[in-house]
Amino acid sequence: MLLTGLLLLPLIGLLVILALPKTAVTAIRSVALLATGAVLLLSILLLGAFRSEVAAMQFVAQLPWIPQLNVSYHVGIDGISLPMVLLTAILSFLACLGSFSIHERHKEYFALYLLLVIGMMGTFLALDLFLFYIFWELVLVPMYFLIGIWGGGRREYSAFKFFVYTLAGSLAMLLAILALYWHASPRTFDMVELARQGHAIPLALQRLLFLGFFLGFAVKVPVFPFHTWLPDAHVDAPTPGSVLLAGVLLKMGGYGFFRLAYPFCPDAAWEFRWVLAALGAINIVYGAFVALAQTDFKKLVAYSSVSHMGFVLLGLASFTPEGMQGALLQMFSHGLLTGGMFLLVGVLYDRTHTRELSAFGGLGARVPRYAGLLIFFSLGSLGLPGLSGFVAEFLTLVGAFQVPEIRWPTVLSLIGIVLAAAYMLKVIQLVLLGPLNKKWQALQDLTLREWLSLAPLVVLVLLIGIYPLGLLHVQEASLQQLIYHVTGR
Amino acid sequence: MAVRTLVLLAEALFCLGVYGLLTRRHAVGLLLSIELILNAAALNFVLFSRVFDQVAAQAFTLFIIALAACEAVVGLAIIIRLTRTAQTIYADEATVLKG
Amino acid sequence: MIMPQLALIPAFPLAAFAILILAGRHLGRWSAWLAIVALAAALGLTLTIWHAPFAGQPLIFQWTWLIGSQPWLLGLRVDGLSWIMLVVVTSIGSLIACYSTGYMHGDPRYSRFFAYFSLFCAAMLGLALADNLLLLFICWELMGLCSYLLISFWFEKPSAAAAGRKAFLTTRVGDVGLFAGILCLAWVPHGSLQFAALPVVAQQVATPTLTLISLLIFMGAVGKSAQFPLHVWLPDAMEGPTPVSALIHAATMVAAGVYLIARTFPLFTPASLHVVLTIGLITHVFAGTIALTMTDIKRVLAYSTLSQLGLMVVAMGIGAWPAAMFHLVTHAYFKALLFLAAGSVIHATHEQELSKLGGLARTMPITSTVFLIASLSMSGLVGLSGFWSKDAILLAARHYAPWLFWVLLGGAGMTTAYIARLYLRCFYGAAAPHHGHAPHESPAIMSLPLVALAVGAALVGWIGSPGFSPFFTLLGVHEAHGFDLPVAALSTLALAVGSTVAWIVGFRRRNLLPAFLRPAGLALYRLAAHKYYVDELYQRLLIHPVWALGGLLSTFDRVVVDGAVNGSGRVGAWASEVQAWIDREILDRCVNAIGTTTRGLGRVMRWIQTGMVQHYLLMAVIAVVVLAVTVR
Amino acid sequence: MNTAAVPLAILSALVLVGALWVVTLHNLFRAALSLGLVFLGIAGLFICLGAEFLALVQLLIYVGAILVLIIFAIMLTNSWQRETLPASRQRLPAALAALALFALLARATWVLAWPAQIPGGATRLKDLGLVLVKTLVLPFEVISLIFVVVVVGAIAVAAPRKGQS
Repeated sequence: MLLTGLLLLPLIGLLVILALPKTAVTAIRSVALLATGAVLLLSILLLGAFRSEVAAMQFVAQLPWIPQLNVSYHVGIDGISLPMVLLTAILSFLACLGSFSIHERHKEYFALYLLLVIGMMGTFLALDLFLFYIFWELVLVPMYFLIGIWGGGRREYSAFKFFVYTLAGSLAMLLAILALYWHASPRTFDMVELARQGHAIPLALQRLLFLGFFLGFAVKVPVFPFHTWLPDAHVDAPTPGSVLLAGVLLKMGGYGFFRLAYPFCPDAAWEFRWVLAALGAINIVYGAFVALAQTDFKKLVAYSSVSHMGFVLLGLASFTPEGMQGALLQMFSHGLLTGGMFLLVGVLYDRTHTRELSAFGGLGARVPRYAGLLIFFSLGSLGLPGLSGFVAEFLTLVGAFQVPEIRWPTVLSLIGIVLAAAYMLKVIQLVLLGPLNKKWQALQDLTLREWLSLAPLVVLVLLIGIYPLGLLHVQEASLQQLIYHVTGR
Repeated sequence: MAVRTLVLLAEALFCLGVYGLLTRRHAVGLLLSIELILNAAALNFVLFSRVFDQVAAQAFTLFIIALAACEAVVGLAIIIRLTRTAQTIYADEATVLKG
Repeated sequence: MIMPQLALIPAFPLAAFAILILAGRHLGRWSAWLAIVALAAALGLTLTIWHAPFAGQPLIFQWTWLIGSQPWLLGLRVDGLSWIMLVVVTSIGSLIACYSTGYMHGDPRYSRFFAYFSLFCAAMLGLALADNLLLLFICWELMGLCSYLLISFWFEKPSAAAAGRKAFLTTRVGDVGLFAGILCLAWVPHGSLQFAALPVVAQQVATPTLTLISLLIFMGAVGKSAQFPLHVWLPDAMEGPTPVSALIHAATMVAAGVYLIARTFPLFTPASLHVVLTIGLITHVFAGTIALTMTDIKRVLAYSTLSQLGLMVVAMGIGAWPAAMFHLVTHAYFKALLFLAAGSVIHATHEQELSKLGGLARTMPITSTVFLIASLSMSGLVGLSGFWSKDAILLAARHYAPWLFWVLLGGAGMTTAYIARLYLRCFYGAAAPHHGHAPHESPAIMSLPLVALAVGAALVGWIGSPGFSPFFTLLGVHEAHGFDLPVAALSTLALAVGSTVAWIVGFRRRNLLPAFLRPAGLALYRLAAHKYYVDELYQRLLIHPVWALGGLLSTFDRVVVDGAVNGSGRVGAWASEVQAWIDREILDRCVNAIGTTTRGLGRVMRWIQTGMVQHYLLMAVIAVVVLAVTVR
Repeated sequence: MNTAAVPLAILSALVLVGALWVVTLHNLFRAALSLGLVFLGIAGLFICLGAEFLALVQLLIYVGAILVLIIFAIMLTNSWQRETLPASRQRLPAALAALALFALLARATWVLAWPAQIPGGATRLKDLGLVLVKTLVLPFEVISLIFVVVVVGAIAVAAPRKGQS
């Protein structure tokens, strides 16, 4: 019931917005904010009611939908999806607050926005592959319009690239899903049931299935060399779009590995772990190097996402409790940190209408609060202990390092840590330090609304950095079960 | 004989109503034709109520009269509306439905 | 003994940081006092638990931080070693904080300075208290952050901003080594991150692995303590405010590397100790020579710090870790004092070029006196702190290898030479012309800490002097070395020679070299004055290539990877062009035929669809009739 | 031909003629008046069939209310001033269709066996009332609901919109 509420609340908000006249901007904004706020509240309730010692699905709701195909409306959460649901709820609320700077076509914007929220939530809640695929694809449509209509720069190109690229990946996934469906006996889209049959699938088929899933998720994560849609989409998306894109959409890829690829083709996943680790290391180092060379603020943050998501792959490849915990935590932490970074870029862009790093300089003296937050999130991104990024990266690396097969990729990815510091300090230096650029003499510091949309992220990043146990306990049981499922250990 | 005659009378009334409905160009004319059709039905109801000794049929006549009143009111409202907006009261000049 | 209140020691400055960062703007000058009180409270708390370390019973407080296949504990631990560090950090820290209230007076980011200062102290105290490598690493990184923030404190100056970044990145290279060491240590069989477990680990693990681990850990120390290959950041770090240089870049943080080696000393194998010794020796000599040529007060002191840290690392390398720790403590006092006195000079004259200073002994008597005390202490005048600690190292070196003893003795002479040169040129000779007001003694709030530190710099060595050595008791070492007269005599001789040379060459500007050696001497001087071109070398060999690689990969990303995507898009577009032709020319014809037919039908139907209700009605009636007739 | 058939025949003729006028007269006002004639005839027939109450209602509502309403509408829309209406273009097909329909219905009626005489007697008003509130209570209520809807709807449709005079 609670989970259905997570889907229904934004839907109700969407319907109300559709019924409101175009000109009632304040009402539209408040309805969207209320809907996402209610989702946030509900997900916090969920966290309170969640029993972390249970590895199985909780709050399950199941209704037959297309009985002829054995398709049902089937939702539930476990320790793997709960953090993602929380992340989605938090970021959609904060990005909704950040959406107040949208100046045109409010009604369409917020309607699409809520549709996006439904899609993201549904992806993390669905326990039926059919439903999962619908939600997965549902996300694309509003995001396409958000980038294409409210974006900047080459927005049509970027939106189209994003759409086609992701869709192409999803098709591979769809093939895998259908193959799974035909292979299962009795035919079913039930993810729990399919996971139970995972080991029964012949290895050759598992490899193919894994490849299909991999392509679908690799585009989303994104994994090198499928990442080039990401900088374009990020740069041209409106700020809230970038926040959700980096904060949630990328996580859908990582989540896919946890929820689909690993349970359904466990033996293939075990076999391919070194590939994942190698790609993860490449992501980390390559993304960091490319980020180092960027001159556009948003592009730099986008490539830093590529680098950071590499840790997710590395952790996933380890099949150790530490590594998997780290990978999942990295997804959560990266969502918070990059969300904050993009919000900050957006704040600056709203005021100056440029994202060229070299156009700034010395803002630290003019806008101290902004500077403080930018430094905070940069430090989080470069993995400063005490903030969430460090915990996640530490766990990932510790977990990956103990597996002999993937030790060298792990060692390689240590370079990424130095490079992360290099590009993040470059940002700080170019934007905040040095003599003040005369052009920005009258720059305004953070407004209350911007401050409100960032403060919760700061608190969460600190909280996870200092006391990660809370979240780790939530994830532990389900991850242990997953590891046991795949490795038998 | 009388029963059959009266039934035939009602049928004639009905067909005249249909004819009016098809030919009247004035909207009020249409309304008049519809009243004819309704009255034909009412006549039949009363006749059969007597023939088959069913009181309920008469009740239905009452309903018909009531509905006729309703229909007249709504029809007239529409006509007044039409004269105001479309500046026409001729049914075949209001061709919004034309494909 | 379990004591949760241990957490309070770093918590005081941490709380001060939190308050200052959030509400510092409204506190004004009270922000300084908040920081001082917090540090003083930490000092007080440290002093109240003195009995436990002396009794050899460590105080411990542990909690679970992470979970995985095993719980990852963090913990605090007070034993002799950490207690010493705590006392050093809190005492020097609070004195420097007092001093800073005067030095930073009127700065627009006054409270921000004390916020960072408090955070640094919290991190340093946490590092000293850490009972395992993980917490140590966390605090280690936080210190690096504070160092970065404080070096770049006056970030409007591009050089300060660049220096901060350089410091952070250079130390980060070392930190990655330390991190890798931690990873290895966590997953070797029987591995553990707890310091208490390290001796056991050292027995269980194979020697090559152990060498690797210890060298990786040493890499962290090299970065933080600015040892030879990674030393380049420390001189640049002098861009920060002088109290920061005193606390972080002289007394405490840079010494953390030495502390780390002392903590993990059981892991070091003979092979890795050789590396440690080599690195330390190179740094000691090489930084000393550079210090002889520098003309900026703070840079002389910075290279002097490098050299002294090198000396400590040498002591570590020969296995004399208690002596190294001893030197760490005495060095903390006298070097902090030197920096603060230099800061006092800079504060008074707004000048830090040696050529523009001189004759300050008359106008700044207190500063001049304490500077002399600190210099003599560092040079190792018998009875002062520096003497005792340097003596301990020299003794150990003599036991290790005679050649090392002589090299270190030469180093001691060099130390005296550069500090005497600095002192003489700064405080004696002709007074340099000053713009504006004449130099004056610093206010009491700055000079009182100077005096207090001077007492420390003079006397703190006595805790490790032969015959009375609570210091070594604290470290649990009982092989107290005796007083060795020849060593003491030789080191005094080195002091005398060094100061004489400084007087003649450095102060009176006489060239003592014979004529035929002068070109060589000049070349050597140039080499040292340019810091052996290490910065330039790194720029060429490391930094440029990394940036170039970034640019290259970025282009690769845009042209090749994205090009492949767009290319496949283009191929798809081309294929669809072909298909479009087929569609247009063949399929469309068929479709169009259907379309035309439909349209014709539609035209007929359109005639029927008049839109007139009566028309439709007529149709309906006819239809009814037709149906009634036909359908039976 | 018995005596009872005489009023029936007269009334029938009245109704037929009236109806013919209603659909054929060009002057709408006169057509409306002819409709009154039809109503009167029907009411007479009701009396002959022993449904006096219904006859009364027929007179009251149809003649008294609906017809008056229609005449008002004709006057309001000024239609009565136009003496002749342009003839409809589908009079012939409509007449043919209507005749065909009548032929169809008449044929169906003709072949059925009808009782020779209309049974005598009158409906008791009490029975009618009982039927209304017992067996047919639901349609009765629905009708009342429809009234409300009609009233509201008529006002909404006919009321002048904002911006219109």
